[in-house]
Amino acid sequence: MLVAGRIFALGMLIALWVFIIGCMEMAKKKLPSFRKLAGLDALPEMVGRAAEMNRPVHYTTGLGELTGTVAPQLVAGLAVLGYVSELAAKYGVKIVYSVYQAQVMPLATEIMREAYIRAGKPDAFNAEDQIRYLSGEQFAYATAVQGFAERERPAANIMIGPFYAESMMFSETFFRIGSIQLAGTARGYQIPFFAVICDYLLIGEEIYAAGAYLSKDPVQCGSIQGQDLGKLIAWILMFVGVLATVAGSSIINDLLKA
Amino acid sequence: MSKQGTGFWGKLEDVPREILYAILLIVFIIPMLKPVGFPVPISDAVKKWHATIDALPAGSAIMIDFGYSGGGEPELGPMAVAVYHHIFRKGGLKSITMSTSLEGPLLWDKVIAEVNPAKYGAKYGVDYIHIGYISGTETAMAAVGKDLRATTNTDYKGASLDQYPIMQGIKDASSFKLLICYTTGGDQSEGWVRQWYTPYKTPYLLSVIAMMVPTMLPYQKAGQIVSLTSGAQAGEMELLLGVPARGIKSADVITLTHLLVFAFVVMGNIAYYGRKASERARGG
Amino acid sequence: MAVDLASVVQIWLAALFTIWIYSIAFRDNVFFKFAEHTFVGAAAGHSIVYGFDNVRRYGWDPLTKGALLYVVVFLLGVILYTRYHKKYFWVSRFPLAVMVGIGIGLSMRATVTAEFIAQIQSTAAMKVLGVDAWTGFSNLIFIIIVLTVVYFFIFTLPSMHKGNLGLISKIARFGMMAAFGYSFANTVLSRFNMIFGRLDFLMSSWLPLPGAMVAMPIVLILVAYAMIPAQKRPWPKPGKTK
Amino acid sequence: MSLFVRRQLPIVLVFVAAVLVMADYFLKIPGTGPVVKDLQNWGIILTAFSLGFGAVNLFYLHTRHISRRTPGQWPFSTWLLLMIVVFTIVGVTMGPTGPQYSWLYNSSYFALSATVYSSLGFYMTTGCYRALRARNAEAALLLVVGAIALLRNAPAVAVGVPIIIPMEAWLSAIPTTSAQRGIMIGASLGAIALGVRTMIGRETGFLGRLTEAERRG
Repeated sequence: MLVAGRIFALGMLIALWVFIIGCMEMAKKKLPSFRKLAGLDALPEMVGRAAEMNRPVHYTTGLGELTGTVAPQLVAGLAVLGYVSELAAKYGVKIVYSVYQAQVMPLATEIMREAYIRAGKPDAFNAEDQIRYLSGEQFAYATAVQGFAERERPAANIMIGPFYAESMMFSETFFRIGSIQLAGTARGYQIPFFAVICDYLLIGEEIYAAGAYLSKDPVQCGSIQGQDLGKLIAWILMFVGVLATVAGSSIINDLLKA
Repeated sequence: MSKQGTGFWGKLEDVPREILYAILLIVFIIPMLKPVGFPVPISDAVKKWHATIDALPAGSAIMIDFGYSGGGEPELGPMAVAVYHHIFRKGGLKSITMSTSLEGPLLWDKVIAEVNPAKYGAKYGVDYIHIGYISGTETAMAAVGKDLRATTNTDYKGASLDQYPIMQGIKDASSFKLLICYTTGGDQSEGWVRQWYTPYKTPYLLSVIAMMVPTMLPYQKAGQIVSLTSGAQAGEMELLLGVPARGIKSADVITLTHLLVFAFVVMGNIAYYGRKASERARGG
Repeated sequence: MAVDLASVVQIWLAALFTIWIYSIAFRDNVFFKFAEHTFVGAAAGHSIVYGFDNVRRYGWDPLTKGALLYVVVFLLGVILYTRYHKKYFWVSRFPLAVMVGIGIGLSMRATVTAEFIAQIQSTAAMKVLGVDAWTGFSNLIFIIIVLTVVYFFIFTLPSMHKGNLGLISKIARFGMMAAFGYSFANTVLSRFNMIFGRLDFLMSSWLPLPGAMVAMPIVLILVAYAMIPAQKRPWPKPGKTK
Repeated sequence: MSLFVRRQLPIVLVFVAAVLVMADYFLKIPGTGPVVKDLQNWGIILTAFSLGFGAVNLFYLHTRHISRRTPGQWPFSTWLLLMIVVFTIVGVTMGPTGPQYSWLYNSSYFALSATVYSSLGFYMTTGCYRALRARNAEAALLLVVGAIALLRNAPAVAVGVPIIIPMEAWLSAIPTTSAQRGIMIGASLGAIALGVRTMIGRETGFLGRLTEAERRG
């Protein structure tokens, strides 16, 4: 009944399902702890700098929809938005969130309002001024963000989410006006631009970890823990496989081909 | 974050972008007006691609995906043209094309007009055909791989496939000896590995825009792609085949503009370190 | 050069759109906005045209030839559009669920092989000994980078990154930075090829046409004028066009 | 309609479709082959139907601009909707590969789509000049690798300084491929996890708007 050559793959897939679902269940009881994320550690300094300079902080989450395949990146971006808003409220800095997806507006308002409440400054939040829906079209949104950058010269710019071609336009513009920048995306083609231009970087999957860690959502945290187990298995298989190859054995190779 | 500086180094670091753009445009235009004819080396990936098609036995069917959008045309158009020259010149091959990109059919028309298959005695429906845009990307690949004729019964103009001799004996992925994809999208370039190479082990040649090459490299290393080229290498393919066209025309421009960018990087760094040194000298 | 009128108009339109789009690299302006809205509208229209073509060829044709089961697909396809209805938006979830389910099934069954097992296998089979010294060394570097990068992305076991183990993530970051530098250079190549394509079109298709050489400076001046902020230019005043 | 039909049934459908497609690949069960074949062809037709979503969204957004006469926007909105209509009418009535549609495509959409992304080349140039700096060891490595690849991509330089060819080949085959592979292994697990969460109803993005009761349920 099993198809030869696909047995190991099926077994691995089932194992991964078990890890992921199992960890999600476990996370409901106790959240896993996370390693340090260098990019996140830079945020207080960035917001502090904005306070010193008395200039705003700009935040945006790129394109994509909450219903598409990049939704998890958007969700991660929104989780970090909550944390940055709280920092901004504490430091008394204005944070402006540029929105591409109209559907995100109510969710973002809720997230930012809660952040201001946590910081003890609910009155300082002004949704209309701070959450700006720009456009649902890529380049209109991109030019609007650039226009904002030129006019208001924010001290810090934070971009976390699914970014496409606008990544280069944003990072170059904010760099030019002297903003300190943190960027993160799991869209592989765009990471290099962020790596070249931005001061701090969340690389690929790091944004999911950042989002899960900050939101404390058991589904997200558990899912990441389950994936980590998968990575551990990959690591061990490669490590043992390399040693086996050195020793002249193809045991791992044969296993993987099963 | 840029540090707006003053003084000579600071100014050099802060050259207005309009000036940088203007220099770039000039460097683009000069070699277009006065072609230099710089030499072009032919890389191993292009040779391997060429050899793979050369080694196909007569009568082999090739599945070709026109999976790129208009943005990739300057790179992938010339590549597709050169490869068609090769296929038609070799003769005896059946190239069946589909599109996983919405713009594919219209871009294919452009390419065919440029190749002029009649020059090689190749006929539509006998030596080559386009079976149309099929939506769903990976779903389309999987469906065509499983049973092509259950997915579509018409070519891209809506004419019945039954009338074309090229379609005789074409059933599913196993009917094809080679898979070629030109694309600007990761869904396509990776999708064919997942939906065709993985289940059917069809040898796979891939040409993408240069910026996508790095993300596709691991597949090539693992043997899932026979040869991975970028559309920017179209000029090399043209040279190898002796059909110089649009690809080779860009070689001069690409050489000079790349040298310019290299100079920009060097200058930018000199200005950066110059400013740092002068700041240190002034204030410590 | 003998070209028919339709082609001439086509080349002129394409040339104007090209220049207008490029103007965004300098400043936002009304011509760019016009070209951009044309682009968005055309893209949406193009999707409808090919969506319609596909529905007709892969759905309607078999249905009219007697495959009656396709009635169900047509119904499902139509109810996809209930997502815009205030009350019955949830009905669209059923066809969407079918699409999502197929997508997940296709992706998962192949991803585990193509992007997980095959990559592990290819790494594990690399030879460090028994090959020439340079290849062995290169392969060793390769293996180290793969292992450290995978390690870098393990998040929930913080003890794996404490103390001296932090070095592993450092190596990973160096490996990735090298890859990003390489990608960046390739992107420059792609973008420049695209610019070349458009400039080549302007210079070899548009400029040879009668009148184009005269029109070009006029077009450029108009675009430059449109970049001046509305308050600062003598005409038109803000509120009229912008 | 009950919460089950609205919220749970779609997830059940996702689960069943996904399991069928996977079973067809991993197991030899008589009967699944033809079912999955039909399912995939249905998927193609449904995707084709969904290609109109973009236009409907634009229609909603821009009719609002037009009816409110949003300053500086509504004339463009009108033009945008007109473009959708013109493309649709020409393409549907005269055929998507006919000479009329082909003319329309080449004079507008093709020129625009080819130009839009190439305009990023300008940003990249200034980015190279201003930002590609050897600020620290990591950035220096990025810069050196990038510079070598840049030079190799200039065909004449590679001919003049042939040493650059093996250098670039090594950078591509060793550090770039290996780092990308590491990222790929991680990302593949991310894709699988996303699939699992969707199949068991923990990732409900595709359901679209959720009512208050559904969010709790």
